[in-house]
Amino acid sequence: MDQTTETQKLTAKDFVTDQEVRWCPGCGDYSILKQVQSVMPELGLKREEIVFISGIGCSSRFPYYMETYGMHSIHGRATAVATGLKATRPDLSVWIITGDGDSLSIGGNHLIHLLRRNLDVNILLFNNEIYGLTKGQYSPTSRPGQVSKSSPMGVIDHPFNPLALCLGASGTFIARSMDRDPVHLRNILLRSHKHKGTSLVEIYQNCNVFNDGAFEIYTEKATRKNETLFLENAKPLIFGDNNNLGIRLDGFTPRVVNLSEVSANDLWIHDDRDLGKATLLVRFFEDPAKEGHLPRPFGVFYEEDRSCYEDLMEKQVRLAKTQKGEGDLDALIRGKNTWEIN
Amino acid sequence: MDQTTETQKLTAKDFVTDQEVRWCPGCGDYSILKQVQSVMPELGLKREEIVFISGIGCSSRFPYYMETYGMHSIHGRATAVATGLKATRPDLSVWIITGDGDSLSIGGNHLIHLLRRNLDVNILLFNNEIYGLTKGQYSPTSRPGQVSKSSPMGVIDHPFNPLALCLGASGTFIARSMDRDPVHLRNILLRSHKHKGTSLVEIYQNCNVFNDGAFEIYTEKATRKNETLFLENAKPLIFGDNNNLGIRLDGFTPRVVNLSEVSANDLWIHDDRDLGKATLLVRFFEDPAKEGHLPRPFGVFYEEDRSCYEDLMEKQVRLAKTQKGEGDLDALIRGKNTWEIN
Amino acid sequence: MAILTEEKKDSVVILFAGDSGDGIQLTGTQFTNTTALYGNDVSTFPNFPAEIRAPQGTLAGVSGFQLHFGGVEIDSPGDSSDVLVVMNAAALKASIHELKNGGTIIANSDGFDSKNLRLAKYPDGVNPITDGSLAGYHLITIDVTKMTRNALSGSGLGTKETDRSKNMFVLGLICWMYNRSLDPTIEFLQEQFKKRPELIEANVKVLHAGYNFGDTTETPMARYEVKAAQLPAGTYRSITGNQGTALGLIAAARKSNLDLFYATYPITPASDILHELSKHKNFGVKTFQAEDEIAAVTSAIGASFGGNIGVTASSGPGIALKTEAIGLAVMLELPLVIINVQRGGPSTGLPTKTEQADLLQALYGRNGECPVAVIAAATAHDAFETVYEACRIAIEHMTPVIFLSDGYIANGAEPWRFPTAANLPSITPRFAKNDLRAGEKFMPYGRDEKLVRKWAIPGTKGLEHRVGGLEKEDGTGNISYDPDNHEHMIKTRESKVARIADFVPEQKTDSGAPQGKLLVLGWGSTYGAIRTACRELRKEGVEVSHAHVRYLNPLPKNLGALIKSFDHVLIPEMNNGQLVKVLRDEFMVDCIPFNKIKGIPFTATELKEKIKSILK
Amino acid sequence: MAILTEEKKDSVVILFAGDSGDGIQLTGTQFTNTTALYGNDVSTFPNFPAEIRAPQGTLAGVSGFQLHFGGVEIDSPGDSSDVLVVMNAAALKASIHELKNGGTIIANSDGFDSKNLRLAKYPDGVNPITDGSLAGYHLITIDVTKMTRNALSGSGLGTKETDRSKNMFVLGLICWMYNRSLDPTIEFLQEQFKKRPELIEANVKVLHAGYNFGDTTETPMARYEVKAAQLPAGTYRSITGNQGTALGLIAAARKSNLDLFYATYPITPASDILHELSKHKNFGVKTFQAEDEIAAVTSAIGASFGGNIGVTASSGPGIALKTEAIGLAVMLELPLVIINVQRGGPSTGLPTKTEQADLLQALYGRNGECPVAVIAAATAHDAFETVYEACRIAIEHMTPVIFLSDGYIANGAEPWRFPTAANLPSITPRFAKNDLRAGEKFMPYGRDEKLVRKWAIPGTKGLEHRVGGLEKEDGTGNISYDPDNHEHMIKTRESKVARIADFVPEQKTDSGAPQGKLLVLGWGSTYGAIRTACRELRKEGVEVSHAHVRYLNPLPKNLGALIKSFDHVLIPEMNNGQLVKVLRDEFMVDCIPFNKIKGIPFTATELKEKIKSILK
Ligand SMILES: Cc1ncc(C[n+]2csc(CCOP(=O)(O)OP(=O)(O)O)c2C)c(N)n1
Ligand SMILES: Cc1ncc(C[n+]2csc(CCOP(=O)(O)OP(=O)(O)O)c2C)c(N)n1
Ligand code: SF4
Ligand code: SF4
Ligand SMILES: [Mg+2]
Ligand SMILES: [Mg+2]
Repeated sequence: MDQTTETQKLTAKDFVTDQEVRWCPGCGDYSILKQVQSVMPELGLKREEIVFISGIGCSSRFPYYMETYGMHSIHGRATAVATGLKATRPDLSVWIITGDGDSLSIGGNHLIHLLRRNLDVNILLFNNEIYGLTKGQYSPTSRPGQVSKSSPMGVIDHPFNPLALCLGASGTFIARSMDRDPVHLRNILLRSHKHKGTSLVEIYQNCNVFNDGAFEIYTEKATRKNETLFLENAKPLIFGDNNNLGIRLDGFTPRVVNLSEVSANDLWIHDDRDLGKATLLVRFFEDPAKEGHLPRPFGVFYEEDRSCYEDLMEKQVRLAKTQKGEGDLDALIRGKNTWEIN
Repeated sequence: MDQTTETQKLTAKDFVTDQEVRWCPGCGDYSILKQVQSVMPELGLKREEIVFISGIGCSSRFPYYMETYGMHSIHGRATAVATGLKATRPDLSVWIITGDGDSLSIGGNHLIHLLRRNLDVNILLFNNEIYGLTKGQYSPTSRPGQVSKSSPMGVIDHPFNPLALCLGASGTFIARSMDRDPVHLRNILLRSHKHKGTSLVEIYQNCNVFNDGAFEIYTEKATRKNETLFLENAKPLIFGDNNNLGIRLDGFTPRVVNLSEVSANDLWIHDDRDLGKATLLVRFFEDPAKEGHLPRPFGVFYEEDRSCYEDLMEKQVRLAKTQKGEGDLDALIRGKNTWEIN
Repeated sequence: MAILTEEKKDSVVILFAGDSGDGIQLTGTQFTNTTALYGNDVSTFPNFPAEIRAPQGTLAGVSGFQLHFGGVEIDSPGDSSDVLVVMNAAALKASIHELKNGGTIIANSDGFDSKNLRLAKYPDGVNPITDGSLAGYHLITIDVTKMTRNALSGSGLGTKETDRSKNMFVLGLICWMYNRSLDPTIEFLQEQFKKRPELIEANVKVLHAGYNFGDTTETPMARYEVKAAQLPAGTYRSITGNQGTALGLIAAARKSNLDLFYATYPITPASDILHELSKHKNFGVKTFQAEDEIAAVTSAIGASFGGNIGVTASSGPGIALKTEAIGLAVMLELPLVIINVQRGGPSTGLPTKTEQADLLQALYGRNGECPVAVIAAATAHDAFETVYEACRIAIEHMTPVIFLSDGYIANGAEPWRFPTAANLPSITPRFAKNDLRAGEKFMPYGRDEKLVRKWAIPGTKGLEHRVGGLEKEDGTGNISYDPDNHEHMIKTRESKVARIADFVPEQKTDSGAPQGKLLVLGWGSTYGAIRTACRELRKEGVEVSHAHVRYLNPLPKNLGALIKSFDHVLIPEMNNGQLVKVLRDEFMVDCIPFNKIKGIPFTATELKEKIKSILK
Repeated sequence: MAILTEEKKDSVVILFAGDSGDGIQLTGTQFTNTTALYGNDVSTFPNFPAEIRAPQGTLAGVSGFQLHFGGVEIDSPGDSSDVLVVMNAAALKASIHELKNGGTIIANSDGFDSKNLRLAKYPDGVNPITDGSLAGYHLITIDVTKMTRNALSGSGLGTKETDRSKNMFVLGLICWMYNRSLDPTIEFLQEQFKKRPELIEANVKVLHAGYNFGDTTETPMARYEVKAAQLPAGTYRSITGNQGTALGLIAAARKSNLDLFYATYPITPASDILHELSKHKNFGVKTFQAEDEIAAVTSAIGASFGGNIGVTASSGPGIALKTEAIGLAVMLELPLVIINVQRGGPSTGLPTKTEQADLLQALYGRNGECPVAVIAAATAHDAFETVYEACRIAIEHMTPVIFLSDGYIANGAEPWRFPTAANLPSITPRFAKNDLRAGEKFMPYGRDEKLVRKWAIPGTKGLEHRVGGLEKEDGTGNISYDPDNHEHMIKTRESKVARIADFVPEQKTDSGAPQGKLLVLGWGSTYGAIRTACRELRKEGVEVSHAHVRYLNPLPKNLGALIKSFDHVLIPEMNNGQLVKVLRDEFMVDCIPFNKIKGIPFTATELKEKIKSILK
């Protein structure tokens, strides 16, 4: 570990560890790692103030590759470990690295409770719609009918809509990005860091060994423009090969409209502070095979300011101290009723 | 256990067991038990076809009082036990009894996974916003600031919005009722039984010992009309002392309007098949103390037809049998490559 | 007045029994404090129904509080009671077998109406307090309800509230019987009902009414004199095991200059520790009610990683859920205290009853070779010292420590000659500092002579490192699949825990000679009963010794020698024989198991008989 | 051709090593099947890297497959290898120490270019296959890549696909060396690439190229003759432990006329059982991939309540999460099979390595007195019989049964003289029927002489009843807080499991005399190594016996007697000494532990030395 003095500004290199990265060649995790390492210096934090906590999975190997404090915990529990750390060390910048199995299958309960408690941490959910580390079983985000080691006849579980679930759990920052779009990913990472509260960033990540091409249509030239919708505040929802398509709300139902027929002013204007819009927006989740389906949104769906658990906790401690005075151990031990024997 | 011959129609009495009911006098659980027992005969089922499965909690004592098959399992796992039972015994009518701690705290993960898999079972979630059996700690539905045995300075956890969570988890039947409205409760129970898929019924239940009056404003004469909104399909959202108030959507935001100013035709018309509406409707969850807050809806928020896990499972078994023929054990044991030694 | 006698007694056992609604626990606790304040040694055994409030008047609803107090040393709540106070028929039926022949029954006649008799399942027409069936006892029937209502007539209180103070009448009467002052109770009432003066007044009135009833009644009643005990001089308070545990944790945090993070999920009988701790946030205590036991233990691990003392507590079923994460803590080599307030098992079992059946789970209940330190409290006040010691070991040896208590210790009260903060042993965390020479790498798993690694917490510049649950190379802490390193690490983690034995006291005998015919070796809450049995037997001239094991892993270095210096070793346990397995394996000594698995403690009598049967 | 010699050999050990991408596992498996089909006895030990695909060419990425085959009885994959096939420098470096002095190395020279040498961390300029450092071995270097490409030039395949068939060249060459037919492999390829005939053609071409290379090359090469083994006559197949486990479950379901519900959450090394079972839905098998291990075990309990045979599987960390629910199953007294395919621990430990360190967890790792039956498989094919037996016990004794396997058994392959369905022992569930007389109440916890209750499943009219985790009254099953009933039920559940011993075979010695100087007592996957060591020692005239315990709870009734009829008992375990604890406690016999905790199996050599050291 080289002793960079924090006076000279840190660079991505300073966040690289001496451990060799052990993902399959071509794995989407590499590019995410690269973006995270390149964003770190921009946070204006010292390395020792940063902690990466993961569960178990290919993605959860991540902390070993970050020259910060880190814990590779147990499967599904990174969110809970991080809760204990952040509740007691609000001074630290805590990053949770988790996979779709780690966070949505075994770790589902801790995820939704972290979201409601809203501790100020960042969750990077690597969604590859498969269990990578255990060699290719389906996950709670795998598609119906998907053939995997554990579903030779196709998946019969209805998949989670991760962002709908997280918003339903009262998350205060809900976003989506992807491994193949470094610029977008870096921007989202920066915003998630800026958000005071639990930031949930779902990152589409390609597992080229067990689920190759799961997100192709969102990343490949041929299809991406028609299939993806990039969200920008105060901007209308416009997408398509030459930005020729838009989204309009008809009653309670969003519909794709052609800008040749509808003026941009009548379109849905994105506002990531509008819970109503967000609740509908996370439902843009249809099977791309479906006729007239909605495009898949990327960006920040929703952001809300809500007090953080660790702050309220500290507040009660401070309040207790002002009300009762700093605890006196002898007084506590002796209690209210005592008697002498002599 | 008396041997009622199923020829003569069953009555509520036939569902009463020889065990004395052991809830505190005045507990809301009594009335729920009564309604469930009185609804059972109307399901046209034999007693032996019905199974009640619960976790742990005051509410989870329920199965001991139902003259059907039953299991009082372990804390938080009733949903998972029921999944295994229903997946292998689709012929049974399975009812899950759970509390707000049992289902939303320790049992949160199994609940959301059951909802997405959509097995055809009924979940009765007794929400008293407290841990009753363990004598009064706050629960994931307790109100911010609520003082309880474990929160002497007030709860700092942001509570779940249970129905928003369940809808976010892709539930196919989302409803709310209360212990103090027997007629409404019976109707909702009947509808939840009719629904093919996982039915989630949140029941506001008064714990008169540790959280008395939590739902008073929805049950007491003085306030209920202005604070509750009873949902009926194809009907406008109207409520208020003399049905003088309604709900209208302005942009993406629902607002309370006065019928003297707005015609009923411009009001939000309830449609429990409209996911867009349901996503907004479950957000009618504001603190009643808040100025101009929305009323609390009761009834069926959402219903969707989606294939059930157990049916898809059976289908794959049948398909496998037609494709490969009924399994031949000897052929399986011998496998593809064998050799003789003599 | 009509005082029957004015007997002197060394000690008395009173059993208060009534409906959960009758305020029995409060009555018992108040008289306990009163007589403790007077200078008696006391031991109590509260015994509640499993239901929150089982239907009034039913047997399932009976709540009991047994109090043993005296002028001599008291180590257990007593085997059977001298006085039985029953508020209704169910209480009598449920408790009469606990009363000594010739004992006194104080019965609230109002609780014996036809309804109550039916609920108590007495045959039609049978009423024990009128049909002479209690002839063998000294029966005193009083219509407590009527008395109470009379006392409060015109107080303007409704009957509901009036009747709620029935228990004060009983308390007043008992205070009269034993000549105890009403003042402690009056102070308590003033504190309790600060905001409702009318209730203070009412309760005090009834309290006096009860006392005066003793003075004025025509009913012949015995009045007893129970002298103050010759306890060691000092200042005392009364404490329960769960209180002791909570205070011990706060004290350990203070003395180690660490912040306490207490993460738990409510469960009987551990929840009261959470309730107590959450009242003391002014000590910087952070209590976290997690969504489940797994989040509780893992968040505690997160807090420990951050430099706090992470503590998690539960009872058997919840501990089972923590076992995977405890394994992680073993790999991380971080301090962690896991509290198990044991209850009747298996599975949900008997949640409100006591048992010692989680010892093997504590020792062996994890995957892989996964050693943790295990220590157990013997009494309510010992819970303070023992959990303090658990924290010391966790912090100074960087290891998870399982602290075992049980429902009996948790809820029972006893006098405690409490220590001063200054006199508590010191606890010294060893935080890693960045004293690396240029180019030198930090060794997160470098060890000292105790085999203990340093605690390098986030925020420390230059010590950035990663830890995790995969096997790691010693020193660097890097992931390692090297076969020899794995075996080395397994042995290292084992020795690290084994060496704790060098830093804890050797096993002493609690009473009796250090060698001889029979050693009664106990652990946990059997302490009081064993101590009483041995003391009484030695009085009878029987030669028997008692040793009580606090350190269950590692075992005290001299334990084997101690055991081998007796012809026989008897091991009473409230389980099916667990410590006995450990010792037979460890020392190849054929210890004699003596087991009671009934959800209730041993009585001294049971133990004395067993001991005699071995020695004759 | 340039045949060096035409040696005869009893048995040969080949170690294939290469990059995870090199198809090593497939090459090994194919040659195993080929030579097994030829009639050899075989034993294999696949050894993968922990990473999915560690970076190509690195030491971490080396994948190994060791095969021991011969004309004599083969019980283990062999201590060290005669032939080492290495596809690159890392493979050589990682495996050379496994090769016997004078052994043969077949090296793919193309895998020793500067890049590969650097990745394998050889010092700059050092190339082991050219610098003579391997003089002590018979080194054969072949540019397999070039050969393969030549063979496929003009096949129209891209280099990527071309290079993928490199392993076929090696396989062909090995087949030549041992005179084995290529047909089994060709059939396999035809099946494998049904949909891509061009790949069939290509691979077969390369396979032949490898074989012909042996015939034609000028390089001096030894060719060996390894006769078919004198195995008992019959029909054989090759099977791995996980396959055996899957088949055993299906067979048990069939023979008991129950439907199999297999609920699990993926985890190495247990996942392959799920993969295998999910292919056999036409047997009515329902596989359920749950959201976590807790849902897996509890859903299996739900299925058992419904009248299916509920089975759940995991490895150590996942088993830890199931321990609370196993307690529920103990209370419910329902059939349940819990499979633990053990791996290196503690915590996440060494997921891809083998270990036997979860025995104490299986026996004691639950809260309260919570007895379950525990049995362990000894070999791959024994996994079939043992898991079948686990199901029989679970169903006929209405109890949870823990079945222990491990990573070595799970992935290792061996020949199996498989049984016919007809010859499998019967399994008879006892379902409760409604034969109640009018007014008679159904007794859900009524018991037979085995203390087993009947299985009353939903849908059965008139038997409606409730079960749960609270203590229950015997017979009625109603909740009971009665102290005596609790103790009675604890003892009853204990005896119920203990009585299983009356329905299982007594412990026999696997080899050697039933009494004497030394008994080597093993359990689980140490079987092969112990058997080999004892056989060889007896050949050398050393008097030693071997017994292998399948039934770990309850222990066979005669085990104590057997142990006591030897002067010494040696207990080799791939843990820190667990069975030894159990036996010392149970029989007060000072058994000698012999432990290896390296994530790899014992070698026969290690065992022989230890045994000799005891006997001399
Ligand atoms: C308690 C426990 N159960 C199961 C496992 C096995 N396991 C490790 S990672 C994993 C899932 C990996 O999938 P995901 O979380 O999506 O991460 P990915 O590998 O796809 O990045 C599983 C099932 C484990 N390590 N621990
Ligand atoms: C594993 C486990 N953890 C904790 C408990 C203790 N416990 C029993 S019920 C309960 C919560 C009860 O609250 P809720 O589910 O809302 O039911 P209620 O009593 O309010 O009806 C808890 C924490 C337990 N029995 N098992
Ligand atoms: S298995 Fe998939 S997710 Fe895992 S490292 Fe390989 S490519 Fe990446
Ligand atoms: S504690 Fe509350 S919920 Fe439980 S039985 Fe009593 S009143 Fe009902
Ligand atoms: Mg994944
Ligand atoms: Mg509740």
